[in-house]
Amino acid sequence: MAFDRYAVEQFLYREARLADEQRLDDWFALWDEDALYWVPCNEYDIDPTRQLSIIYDDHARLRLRVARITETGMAWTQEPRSRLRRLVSNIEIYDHPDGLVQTFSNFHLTELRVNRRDPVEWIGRTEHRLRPHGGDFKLAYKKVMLINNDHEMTQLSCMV
Amino acid sequence: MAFDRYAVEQFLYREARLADEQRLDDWFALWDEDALYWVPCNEYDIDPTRQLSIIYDDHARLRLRVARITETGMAWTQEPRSRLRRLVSNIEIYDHPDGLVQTFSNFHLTELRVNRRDPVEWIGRTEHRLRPHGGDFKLAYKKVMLINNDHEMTQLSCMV
Amino acid sequence: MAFDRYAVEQFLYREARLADEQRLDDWFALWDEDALYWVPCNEYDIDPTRQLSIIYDDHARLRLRVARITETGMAWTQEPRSRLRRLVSNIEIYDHPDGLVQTFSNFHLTELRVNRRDPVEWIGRTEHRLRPHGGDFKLAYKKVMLINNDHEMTQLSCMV
Amino acid sequence: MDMATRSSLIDYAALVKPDRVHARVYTDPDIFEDELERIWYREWVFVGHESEVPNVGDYRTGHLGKQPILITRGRDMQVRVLLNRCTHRGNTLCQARSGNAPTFTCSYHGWTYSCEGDLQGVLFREDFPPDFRREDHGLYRVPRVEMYRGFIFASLAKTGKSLQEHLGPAAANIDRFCDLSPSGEITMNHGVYRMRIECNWKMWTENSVDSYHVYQTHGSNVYLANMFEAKADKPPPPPGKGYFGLIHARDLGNGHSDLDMRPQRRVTGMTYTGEWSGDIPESAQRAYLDGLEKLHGKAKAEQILTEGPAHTVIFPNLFNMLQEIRWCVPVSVNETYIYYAPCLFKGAPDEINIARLRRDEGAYGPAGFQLSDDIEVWARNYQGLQAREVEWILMNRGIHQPVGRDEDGIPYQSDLSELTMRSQWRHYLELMSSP
Amino acid sequence: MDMATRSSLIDYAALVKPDRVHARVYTDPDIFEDELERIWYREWVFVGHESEVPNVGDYRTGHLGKQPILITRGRDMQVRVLLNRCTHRGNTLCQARSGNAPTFTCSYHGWTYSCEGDLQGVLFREDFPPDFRREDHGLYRVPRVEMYRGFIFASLAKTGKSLQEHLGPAAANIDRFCDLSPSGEITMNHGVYRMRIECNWKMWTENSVDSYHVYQTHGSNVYLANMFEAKADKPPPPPGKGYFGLIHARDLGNGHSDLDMRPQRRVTGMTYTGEWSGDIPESAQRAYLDGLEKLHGKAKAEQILTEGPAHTVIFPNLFNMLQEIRWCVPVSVNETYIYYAPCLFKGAPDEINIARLRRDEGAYGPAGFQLSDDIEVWARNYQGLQAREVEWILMNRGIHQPVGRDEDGIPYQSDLSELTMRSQWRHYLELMSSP
Amino acid sequence: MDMATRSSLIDYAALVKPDRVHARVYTDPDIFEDELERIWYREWVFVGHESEVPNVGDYRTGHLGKQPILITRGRDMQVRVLLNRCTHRGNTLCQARSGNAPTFTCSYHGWTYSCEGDLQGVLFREDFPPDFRREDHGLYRVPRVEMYRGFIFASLAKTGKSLQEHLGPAAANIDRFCDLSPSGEITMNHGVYRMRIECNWKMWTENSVDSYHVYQTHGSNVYLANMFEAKADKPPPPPGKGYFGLIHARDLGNGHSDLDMRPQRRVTGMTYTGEWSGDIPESAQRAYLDGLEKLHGKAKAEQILTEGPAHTVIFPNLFNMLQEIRWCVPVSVNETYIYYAPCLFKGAPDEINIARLRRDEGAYGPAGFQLSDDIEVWARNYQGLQAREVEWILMNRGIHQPVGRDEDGIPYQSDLSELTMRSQWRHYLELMSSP
Ligand code: FES
Ligand code: FES
Ligand code: FES
Ligand SMILES: [Fe+3]
Ligand SMILES: [Fe+3]
Ligand SMILES: [Fe+3]
Repeated sequence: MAFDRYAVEQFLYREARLADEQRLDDWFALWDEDALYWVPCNEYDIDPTRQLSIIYDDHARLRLRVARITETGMAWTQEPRSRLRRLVSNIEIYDHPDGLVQTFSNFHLTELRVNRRDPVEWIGRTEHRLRPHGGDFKLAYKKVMLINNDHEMTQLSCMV
Repeated sequence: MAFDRYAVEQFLYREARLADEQRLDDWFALWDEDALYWVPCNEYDIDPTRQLSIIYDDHARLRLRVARITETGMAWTQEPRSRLRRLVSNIEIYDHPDGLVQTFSNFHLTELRVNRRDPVEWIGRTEHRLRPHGGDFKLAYKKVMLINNDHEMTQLSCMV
Repeated sequence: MAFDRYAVEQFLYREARLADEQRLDDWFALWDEDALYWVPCNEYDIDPTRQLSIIYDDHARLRLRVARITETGMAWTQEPRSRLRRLVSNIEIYDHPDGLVQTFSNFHLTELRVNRRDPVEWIGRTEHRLRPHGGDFKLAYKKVMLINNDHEMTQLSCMV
Repeated sequence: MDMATRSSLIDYAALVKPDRVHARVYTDPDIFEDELERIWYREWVFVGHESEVPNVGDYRTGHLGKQPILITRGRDMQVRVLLNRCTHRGNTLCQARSGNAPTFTCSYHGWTYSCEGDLQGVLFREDFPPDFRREDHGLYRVPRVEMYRGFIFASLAKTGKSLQEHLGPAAANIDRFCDLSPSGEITMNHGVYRMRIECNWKMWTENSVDSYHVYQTHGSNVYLANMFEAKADKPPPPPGKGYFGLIHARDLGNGHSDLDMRPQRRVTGMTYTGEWSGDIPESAQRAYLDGLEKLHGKAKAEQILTEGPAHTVIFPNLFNMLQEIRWCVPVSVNETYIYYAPCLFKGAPDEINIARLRRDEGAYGPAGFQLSDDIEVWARNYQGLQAREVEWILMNRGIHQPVGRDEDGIPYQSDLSELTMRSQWRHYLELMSSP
Repeated sequence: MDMATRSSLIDYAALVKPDRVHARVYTDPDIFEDELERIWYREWVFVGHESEVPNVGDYRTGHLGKQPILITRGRDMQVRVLLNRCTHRGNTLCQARSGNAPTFTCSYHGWTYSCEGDLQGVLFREDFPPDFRREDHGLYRVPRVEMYRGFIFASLAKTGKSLQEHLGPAAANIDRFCDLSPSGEITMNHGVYRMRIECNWKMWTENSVDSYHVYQTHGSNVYLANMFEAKADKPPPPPGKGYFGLIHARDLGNGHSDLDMRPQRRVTGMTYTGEWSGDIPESAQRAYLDGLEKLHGKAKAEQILTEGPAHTVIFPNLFNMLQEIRWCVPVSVNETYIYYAPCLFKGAPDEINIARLRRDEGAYGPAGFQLSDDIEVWARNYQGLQAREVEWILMNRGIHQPVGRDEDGIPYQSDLSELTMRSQWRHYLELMSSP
Repeated sequence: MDMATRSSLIDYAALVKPDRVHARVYTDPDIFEDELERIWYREWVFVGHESEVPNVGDYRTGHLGKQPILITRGRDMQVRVLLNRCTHRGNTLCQARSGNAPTFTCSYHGWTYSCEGDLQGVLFREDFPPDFRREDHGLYRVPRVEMYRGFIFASLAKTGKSLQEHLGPAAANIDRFCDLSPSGEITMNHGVYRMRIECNWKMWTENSVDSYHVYQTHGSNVYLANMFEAKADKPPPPPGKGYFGLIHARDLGNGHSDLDMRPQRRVTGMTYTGEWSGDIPESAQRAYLDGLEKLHGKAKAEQILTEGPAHTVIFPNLFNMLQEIRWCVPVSVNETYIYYAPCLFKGAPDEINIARLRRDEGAYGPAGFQLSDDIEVWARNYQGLQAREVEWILMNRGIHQPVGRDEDGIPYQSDLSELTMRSQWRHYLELMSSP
């Protein structure tokens, strides 16, 4: 294998930590310019040109998603911020064309809001594609297959 | 240690993935002929000749368990199939007699049914015994200690 | 890095297992004399000289915490004992001053009581500080940042 | 609004008709409350088996309706059913599922009760009024507890029919279950499946004697069986109902009923040993038969083997079949706990008892090839009733056919009549309409 | 207490005033039950779009109020709305969200129904009484189902106003939505956002035509937009309401209303193509316009583009705007399911349809920059009503201003009047107070 | 059914007897609703401490009964209790637990209120009727708010007894708590344990002055303490109740009560400083004592130290003891939120305040060696009441003994009488039976 397993794992953990701790500017800085942040809707695999996604962000829209929370103070879903903590596990790593490293992993993210009695749980599988970049990685692609993407759900305003 | 830790972990992740994605024929193919798939009832450690188990499948019965779902179209608990995703963690690996590799790990499996509002969570600890087999492993034994095996539970039709 | 990643991970898994299986005397034996077992209240980072903690145990008080359960038979919260199982994941490891190894990890602990219908879930992030000790480690410091430490919660009588 | 008022508002005869029942009897929380009062807290209810508390001081906790109970074996070897509630300020006394304890001490203020339920110790007894008598504050004993072959029944009504009267001909079904043991005794302390189902308790009771659902609900098993028989070149059963058509659906009175398979077994020649003969070594089979013959004599033993165990529901909550005792506990109008416990033959060879366990695991329990689908189908049964534009549930199969009397004088129709369920509802209507 | 008694106890006129409503109409479970009876199980309710079941045998499950339904396309190409409930013992028949099936077989006892709802197969039909007729036991067909441009509406009342009467001038709003497609047809089978909101359903209905909330609830979007416009050196909109002040809030009768943006669009010169022109290649724009002109003629096409889609609520549960069809399903007094489905233009270039999807994702859905905040604000709306010391919810904005008639004769006030909500409540009061 | 009707149906005198109460008062949801009306939304209720909002613009959210509140410090330095509910359409205004904000802006339509609750900004004010006056739409101010030594009490009744009248002799207990601070002031802004308990709120209120439960519920602590004392060769306390028997259980009127430990302390010679002396450096102890003597004079200081803090419940929801202020909020008939906050001495050496925190952590909070068991025992208390065949909860300890008057003229019995709880129930019956 062409990848350093430990480095890949630590990148995934770092990404998780930055998202959990709502360090969203730092989290956004992990992304490369050709970013695709994709959360399909209804099914795990859809054709995004004919079917709806929950999130289908390129780099520009992702910047807006982050800025809405960090800059406006009016993203009510995150005012006050949710408390977040996620487990990332079952990491499987593959070589991917163009020198990318592809990983699949499962996650269990708990979201707790100050004005809600019970937490919300976000559970699913993630595909990451990492681009080696100066001894570290840039995030080129993240696809999140939520287990409940075809169930009635509440709002999703944290970075899943 | 006589085992390749990474290979063992990847085997466990693969097993989890095949079960989660309901690729049951592939999952079944992981098992060796002397399979024992055991889910004790009421306690973690029981004498299966005097006490009831939730599952106590040899290879033949396990084949039936899988065929019931994949071939009959009438296993209503899995029509339509559940959506599944599990985290496998805390992997501890030991040498086991007869060249087997023994692992213990904890899991958290979320099951979501199309006709249910809320998911079911299956949580517990698993003992796997793997038999090295041509650069890979065969699954000889899997014992699943469900945390709720003495609590009133719903049906268990996914591969836990 | 000065630490053996695998050994550190296995120590964390062992600690989790001893706590999960309520082998509390063994669990207590993991701790070093200068132990601090800290679960902050209300926020993740507080000044414990001015703000309340949920747990702020030195070695002596921790001994009492364990003895209350193992010796008195009257710690009703643990009579009968809870069933516990936790996933420890996202392990990040750092060198720490004085030769200690510092780790951060996320956990998801499920607690099931015989006289309760539903489990309680404890979720959060843990900082461990381990002191190398004869080929193994001693636990010098454990800080548990519960996601719900500012929410109305039930009693916390297991070792989180 | 108190119970009496609430209940008098419900016209049960308008909801329970001879050939159909109204969906409301399954979904109305007021009716559920009323049932607690008129059925669960008055009638004979199955609560456990004495083999669960074989020794002095043994106990098992559970529920009678929604009330927490404690089944204990006293120093006089008597089995009692006590409310698991301290008489001081009401705390549950015992938390564990089962165990052995000479006394129970309340965790609130330390009052201590004997395993017979007597109040033994009151901390600082001297602070209580002089007319405070420990004798007045023992645990509440369910006033009527009777056993039949180890099956424990309890009734919260101080007076009423005896258990024997209540069981009537259904007692013989319990006999058939126990007589298969070479010692005449079965034990129900080998684990239990605890399950929660998402439906009203009466859907469970009905389903338990509903042979009509086997073809579809358990179609996957039929499918697999046919698949194997086809491969084995075995002759398929008669088309249509197969041998099922020979079964009798019987009305045993008091809401009890069974699916009497004896007519079928006589035709197919199936015997109890034949059911598992493939798996059991010759010697164990022989030892088992010897025991049976020794106990019953050869003729009776053969009859017992041919007739096999009964498949019977004893209203409201006991279901006895094959190797299992099953019972239900109502939780709320839309949730029910069910308990399925395999029973072993005391004194039988291990191989036979192991076969009973393995068979149980294959079909029943949360992961069983049959019960798992029942659990799903029960949930669909309850969900569908939300479609309240359709008001009635049909219960009319075979209602036009004559009701025969079998050799025991028991009313029956051929299997696949809904006679069994109709007998439950007739009794239900009586109980719910009585003053 | 039965529905009639319960309902007659509630004096709705005391709770719904011209300028305010009492918090209890959102929080009282008895009122919720009453609404099911008087609105959801009587009035025309939106249930889906025919493009969801384009082919024979296609089906889609859902709910009409709380009752499970099955929308099917029969072999006669007719769309039916059936209760998803087996007529035998009540089980839900079909579990999947959608699919194609020539028949539906119940998993309990195997009764089989055609996709038109006819009972086709009864296992062991011969066991049922001779007067049992399959024709009497088909799936319950919702008695009145009508479509308008593919929008399917259903009413459980056997008689009543036609859909056309019910829609009245609101039909034209649906026209505006569909006429933007170069084929005149839209398709609603490209996925759907399924969401649960923690509030009473009427809070959703109100909010959908509440333009007052845009400034604050969606302030983050305004903020970001201004930020970008500032950077782009664009002239800011007029101060205060900006161009919003030109919008008309209209009362379309029968509880329907809209925010009519045409007056605003005429002033700003915004046209439908202009809204996305940046993203779409010239050729695709041209092809789209050509299609439109071919269908409607040049003048009408230009009018359509200038007017754009409507923003309209059709009482009680349809909300049609921009590229979306939205509807709600009441779950309980404090929970509502909402479904937001983007519609694509049949026959339009892919680039245009893709742009519709991408726009949808940006603003709506659980992670949309607008809807996510609505979801939070709805929850706060319900939570606040626990402060029951304050009894009233205000609905009086613009109530003092004259109500005009626009060129279509429709009563309106300038935008940012709460006329739209008042028109909902007036209709609500009528429905809830009728005998 | 409205509240008045519902309430008039309940005969509280039949449920609350001098020596026992009926289980229904803890489990009936209608009674819970009635209590909201007659106790929580009428009587003086503890809501917080002014040290939580020391500065202008500070706020803290919470609940008065089930109604969301906002405690604020206005620009006039006055503490107000406002309903956290926008007067426009009812949204909760503020979501955070606490903070500082000069104004509150509603996230729905942007109405803005000052921290005094005045409506300051209405977006597009001009669209509202001319007779719309901002003055009429300020946040609802809880009509009566009074403080006693920083303890904030609120009453939703517009008129009634003053706080001073309400507290009566219980005020002196608050004094004892505060007088231990060398500045005479305590601060309650050092974190708070937020806990949910699975029982009716009155079980918490009772337990708080129930010394009888200490031996068993907290038996693990007694056990460990004895273990250590045995090892330390200390003389064990007198057998039986030990020194507990000296405590007075007092009835302070209006439902308030305490366990007066002063008689015990006088005998054992325990003083407040002695309780922590081991841990605190000499110099800090000296500084603390100096402060106390400076404030109170030597004699009074010594009295304060000897008497120590009170252990008192002020009905319905305040419990003040050792270093803690505790209060409860009713959530539903079977759930209660409880808040336990350690208070520090303003002006005391850090070492002493740290010792207060560490002691708090040892015993209280979700992981405390005492409170964790209380939480479990409360749940068992509620669970047991499902055994409804037993109807009564006993409250008769010591009822036969004479009631004395102590030197302050306050009725008391020796400790381990249930006088304290009986005084709660007598007051409860008065409140619930009043017209
Ligand atoms: S409640 Fe059992 S001893 Fe008081
Ligand atoms: S319930 Fe559908 S076939 Fe019986
Ligand atoms: S609800 Fe607060 S401003 Fe409208
Ligand atoms: Fe079945
Ligand atoms: Fe909105
Ligand atoms: Fe206590």
